[in-house]
Amino acid sequence: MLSRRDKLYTGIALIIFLGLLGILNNTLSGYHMRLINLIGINIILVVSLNLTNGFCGVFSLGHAGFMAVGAYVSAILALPLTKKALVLPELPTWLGSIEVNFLLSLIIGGLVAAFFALLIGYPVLRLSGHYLAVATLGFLIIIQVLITQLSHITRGARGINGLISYTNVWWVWGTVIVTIYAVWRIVNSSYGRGMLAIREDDLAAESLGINLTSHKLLAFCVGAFFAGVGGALWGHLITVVNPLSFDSNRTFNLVVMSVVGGMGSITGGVIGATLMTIVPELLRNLEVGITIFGMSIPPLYGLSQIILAGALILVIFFRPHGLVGNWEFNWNFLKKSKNISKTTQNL
Amino acid sequence: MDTVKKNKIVLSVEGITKKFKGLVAVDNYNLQLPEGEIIGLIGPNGAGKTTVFNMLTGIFPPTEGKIMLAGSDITGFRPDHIVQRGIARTFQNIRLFSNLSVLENVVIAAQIRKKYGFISTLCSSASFTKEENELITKAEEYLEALGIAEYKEQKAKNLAYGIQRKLEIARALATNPLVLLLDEPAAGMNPQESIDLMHTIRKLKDEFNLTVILIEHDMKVVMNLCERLQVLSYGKILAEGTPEEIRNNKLVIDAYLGRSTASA
Amino acid sequence: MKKITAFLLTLVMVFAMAGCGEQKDAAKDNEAAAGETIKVGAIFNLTGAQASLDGPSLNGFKLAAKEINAKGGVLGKQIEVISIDGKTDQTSATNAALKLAEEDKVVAMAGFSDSNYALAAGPTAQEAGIPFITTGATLPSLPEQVGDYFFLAPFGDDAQAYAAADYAVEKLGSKTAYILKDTAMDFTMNLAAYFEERFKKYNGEDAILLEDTFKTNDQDYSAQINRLKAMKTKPELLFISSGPSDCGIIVKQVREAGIDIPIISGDGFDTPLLIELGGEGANVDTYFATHTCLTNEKELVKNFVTAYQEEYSREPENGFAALGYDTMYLIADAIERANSEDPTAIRDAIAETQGFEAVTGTISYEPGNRVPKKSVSVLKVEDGKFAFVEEVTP
Amino acid sequence: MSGTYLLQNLIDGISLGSIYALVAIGFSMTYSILRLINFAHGDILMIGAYSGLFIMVAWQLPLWASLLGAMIFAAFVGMLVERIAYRPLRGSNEEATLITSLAVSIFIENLGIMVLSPQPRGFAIPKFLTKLHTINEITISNMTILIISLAIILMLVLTYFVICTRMGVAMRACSENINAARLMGVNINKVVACAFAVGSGMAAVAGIMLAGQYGRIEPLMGFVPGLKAFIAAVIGGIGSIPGAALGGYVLGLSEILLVALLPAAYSGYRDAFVFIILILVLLFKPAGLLGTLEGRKV
Repeated sequence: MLSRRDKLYTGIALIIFLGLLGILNNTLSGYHMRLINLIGINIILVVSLNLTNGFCGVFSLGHAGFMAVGAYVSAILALPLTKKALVLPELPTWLGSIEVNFLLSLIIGGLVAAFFALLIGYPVLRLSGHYLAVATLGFLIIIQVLITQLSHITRGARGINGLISYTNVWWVWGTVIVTIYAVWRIVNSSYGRGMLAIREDDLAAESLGINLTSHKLLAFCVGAFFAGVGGALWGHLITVVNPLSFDSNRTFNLVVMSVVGGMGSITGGVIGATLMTIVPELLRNLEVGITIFGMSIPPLYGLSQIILAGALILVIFFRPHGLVGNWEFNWNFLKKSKNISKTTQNL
Repeated sequence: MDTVKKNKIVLSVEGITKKFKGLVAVDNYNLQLPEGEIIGLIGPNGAGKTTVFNMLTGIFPPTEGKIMLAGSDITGFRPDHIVQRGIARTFQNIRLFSNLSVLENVVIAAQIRKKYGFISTLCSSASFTKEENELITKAEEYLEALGIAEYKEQKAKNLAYGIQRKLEIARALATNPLVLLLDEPAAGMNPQESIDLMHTIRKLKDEFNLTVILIEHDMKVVMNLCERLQVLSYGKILAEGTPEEIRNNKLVIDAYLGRSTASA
Repeated sequence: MKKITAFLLTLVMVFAMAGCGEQKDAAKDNEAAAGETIKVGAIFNLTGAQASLDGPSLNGFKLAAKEINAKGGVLGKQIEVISIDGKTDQTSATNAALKLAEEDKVVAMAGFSDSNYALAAGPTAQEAGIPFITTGATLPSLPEQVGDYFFLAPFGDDAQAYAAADYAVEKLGSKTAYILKDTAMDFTMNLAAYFEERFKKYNGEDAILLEDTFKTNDQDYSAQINRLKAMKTKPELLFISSGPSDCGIIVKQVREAGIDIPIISGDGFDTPLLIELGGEGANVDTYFATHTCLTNEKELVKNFVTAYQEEYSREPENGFAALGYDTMYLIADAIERANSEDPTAIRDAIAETQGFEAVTGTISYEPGNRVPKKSVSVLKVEDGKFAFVEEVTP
Repeated sequence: MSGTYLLQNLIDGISLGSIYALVAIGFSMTYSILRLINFAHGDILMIGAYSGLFIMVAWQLPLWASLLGAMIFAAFVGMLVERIAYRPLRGSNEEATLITSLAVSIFIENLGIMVLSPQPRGFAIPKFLTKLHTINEITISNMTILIISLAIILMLVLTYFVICTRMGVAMRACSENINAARLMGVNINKVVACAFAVGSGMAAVAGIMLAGQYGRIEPLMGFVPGLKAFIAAVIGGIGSIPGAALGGYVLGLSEILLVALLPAAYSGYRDAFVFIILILVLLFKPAGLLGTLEGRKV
């Protein structure tokens, strides 16, 4: 629970931030805005992944699978009818004859992803540790195969293209705010404390009356919901989705972002997603050939990935729990007195 | 004995048995526990005491037998359901949520009775805020009761051993149990701390109207605290009776007590 | 904790400043340099799974630029190729296209051998109003899907699949066929579909006896081959729709299993790997339809192969190298004809290209069609080499 | 469906399974000691295959020498990776080591692309290995025979090593309880280095077998077998060496047999079916086929 003062600060910060976004949106180039949007989408994905993997300790590698579900559902639903007839002529008629607005398609995409999470989670969440990781990775691959094979709905390997680029800075950052708010509410409630308890010691948690299955499922489904929404936003940013868009590399990327920032913290998710989106883009600048004293060094493609990997290892060496660990951002640094606030606040 | 007879039986255990791959860990364990009693469960290491607790709390379902709590059958229930029905416990090797604060540890236990739903969590509704505040107040009360309120902001893993033990008891109490199972609460404590603990448990029993089962190796604690004792050996009940009776039981002295009373 | 916050904030700020500073400088440079060179963007997947196709394409592309510059460039200016790695990732591909369009202000872009990535980057170029020519993606509907700034340098899948089917029916006399296709690739799925359509047109609906599938990099095809061996009526032709990475292994395993039926395919087979990996097996009745035959005696082809060898000290790895080379020349030709650096003028000039002689055949765009009408070469493996069989325009 | 058809597919499945088993064993060895999911294991396989090719082509040495050389080189690389990237994190949380191994994998793969070029290369094996035997319409190449028998031999050697040598015993002790082993005077660094060396050596053999069977190597060739090894190790019971071998065979056989026994239209669903089987195995045996469930200690 936030104190009055904290609510005020948060509100002011939000207004300043949104104003800043508005200014940037009008001044920055499309390329830079694209990066800002990608940062936002990654924040949505990583913060929701942190709810499952970090707060609840259910180490899932299936996040890209939920992204895929959300992206495809939303793509099929939001595609204009004229295009749908052209691109997806084999759709079942009820699906081929509806066109929903973008917001609704995002929500439905998220809900379907959450439904898949429920289906797969119910049997699989009784596993733990690496067994669970492999099972969720399996889910991702099954989804990929299904998308590839059910070509009358998904166009198979060809993917669905020509999506309208609905995704803009307001959609993305609006969803970022909703995601962070929702995860923050959950974490600071009995549900979130139950998840934390399960992460710390599932047996003790169960012996204190916490229903393991329902808490894990909740974390998994909420994570999947936002992954689905994030995937849908991504699809409508890139304007084309295909099975290869959501492979194990994407899951691994998200896990890397989450661990680098700090798994057990919303702040960590935000920082990890931001850094790991910007840094590779900046490193691109190293991949141009240079000419020094008449000697030309050809561009070394792959260099940026190598540097990134090295940096990643260094970060983990010095901060194995990520840059911020379990720490959450708060306004206490603005306070002069040293005593910590009365209640257990995480934000 | 007369006072005991008057009270109604809160926990009744009939012949529970636990086999692990053919090995019989607990064989035909019986217990009739009247309300408000403190019963001690003693016996050498590996006698099956903790297994009895694990069966009572649902961690291992018993292979055979029946467990009745306040008149209803809870045999084979999941641990979280059993706590909700009213059996709470502590663990032999402390199992706190070590990265969470002391207060959070207790709030997690207290929230067993929370009523608000998922939607009011997301909306941060009035009922949510009210209940959350109540939970925190309640948790603070339990911390006060065990005299560890001053540590509430600290992470559980940073506490001294004795305080961790107390926190575990506070946490179990916060589930508002009918029956409290304490698994070696005095282990690792010095004599003065043990005596303090004894007083605390007696006080809690009266304050919260508890019924207690206690596993303990410290004979001073057991003999002073318990109204009745059960001695377990090789998974079987070797003897049962008042501390006085047990102290003089030949079988018990041979199997177990002889050594420890001699050394005590 | 405060320290960490401070540290992180500094870090973010440093990165932000580094980023902004760098890009601003680059932007300034661009404006200053705008008069000196003509910038052409190249987005190829130089790392990741597509690297083996796109790498040679970029080499060919750069080689052509070098040759053009040596001869004085276009419109009296040097061509500057700005190449960005697409990393075999759609996000990176679109970022790269945006960067080229907005930061580097290129006048045209080229790249990609796979439609998945062309479909991601193409719309970005389309929106920015910059012509994009895909060097190697052969999906015929691509220009229609992306828009009027998008062109194919190679022929479409339909052309090569028809050529293969025609050859099989007319010259090999095949009446029945078996199809093995890669379901993980857009290209292989289309190729198989076009082949099937044409083959059925000749030999009737039941001409395809069995259709089996695999996925890129499966590496082991024994189950499919065992099924093929167990077929009651043996097909007279195997159509194997695979990409370059799989074709050699498939041919090898098919032949090792003792199956000697003629194999035919599309430009996915146009790779030295077919012979290198297919070994003896590839020498047995293996045909494919592709862009050009690099052992062709044509002047243009010979010059390209020699120049490539000189520049990179190796033979062109595959047909995609030639396609990259042609695309650069195609762009340069259009700029020359447009007599302008304006992307729209260049686009119009590309669309009007007629009879442009290239290594991979003559390129002409018919009005409204941005897939070129090009001849298809049918090749055969003979004594461990590709041998030219015939050139057709289906 | 004829008997020969089934038998042929069985042989092919065992051959593929042998390769998975070899990779999975190495994967499982390092896991059992360090609880480390080593995603870079597949890339060690790639390094092994490339060094094998180099020895055969540059030095014109026979296959056995290239196998041996590749094993030694891969073992060295494996130990180097452990020393540089994993040792500083010993005892750290699982996520940290997981991410480090992912980073190592990205590092090696891209270094491979830079140094070795992304172009696939042919991997020619000596002629006698490509010779085919046909018995009753069942074809089997000398290469397949070599793969199957080499896998068995290596597993026997490994079994001897683990059971009978001092280092093997120390290794088993570490996998039971690394802290207890340390207290008993086992030199943990040595044991871990040895596990990495042995595991990487086996991966190198698998790499050469894979390259020999399919005739092709490329810098990214390790990713899929690495992932499959992880899966095989989990099916068998992660950390159990016989389990990893069994898991490898189960995976190889199910990949081949699923395609063989299902109608052709379902070939594309292979990976989905493989994973459904995997998930089912885990649901009924949550610790894998041969794994022991680390019981809930109370």
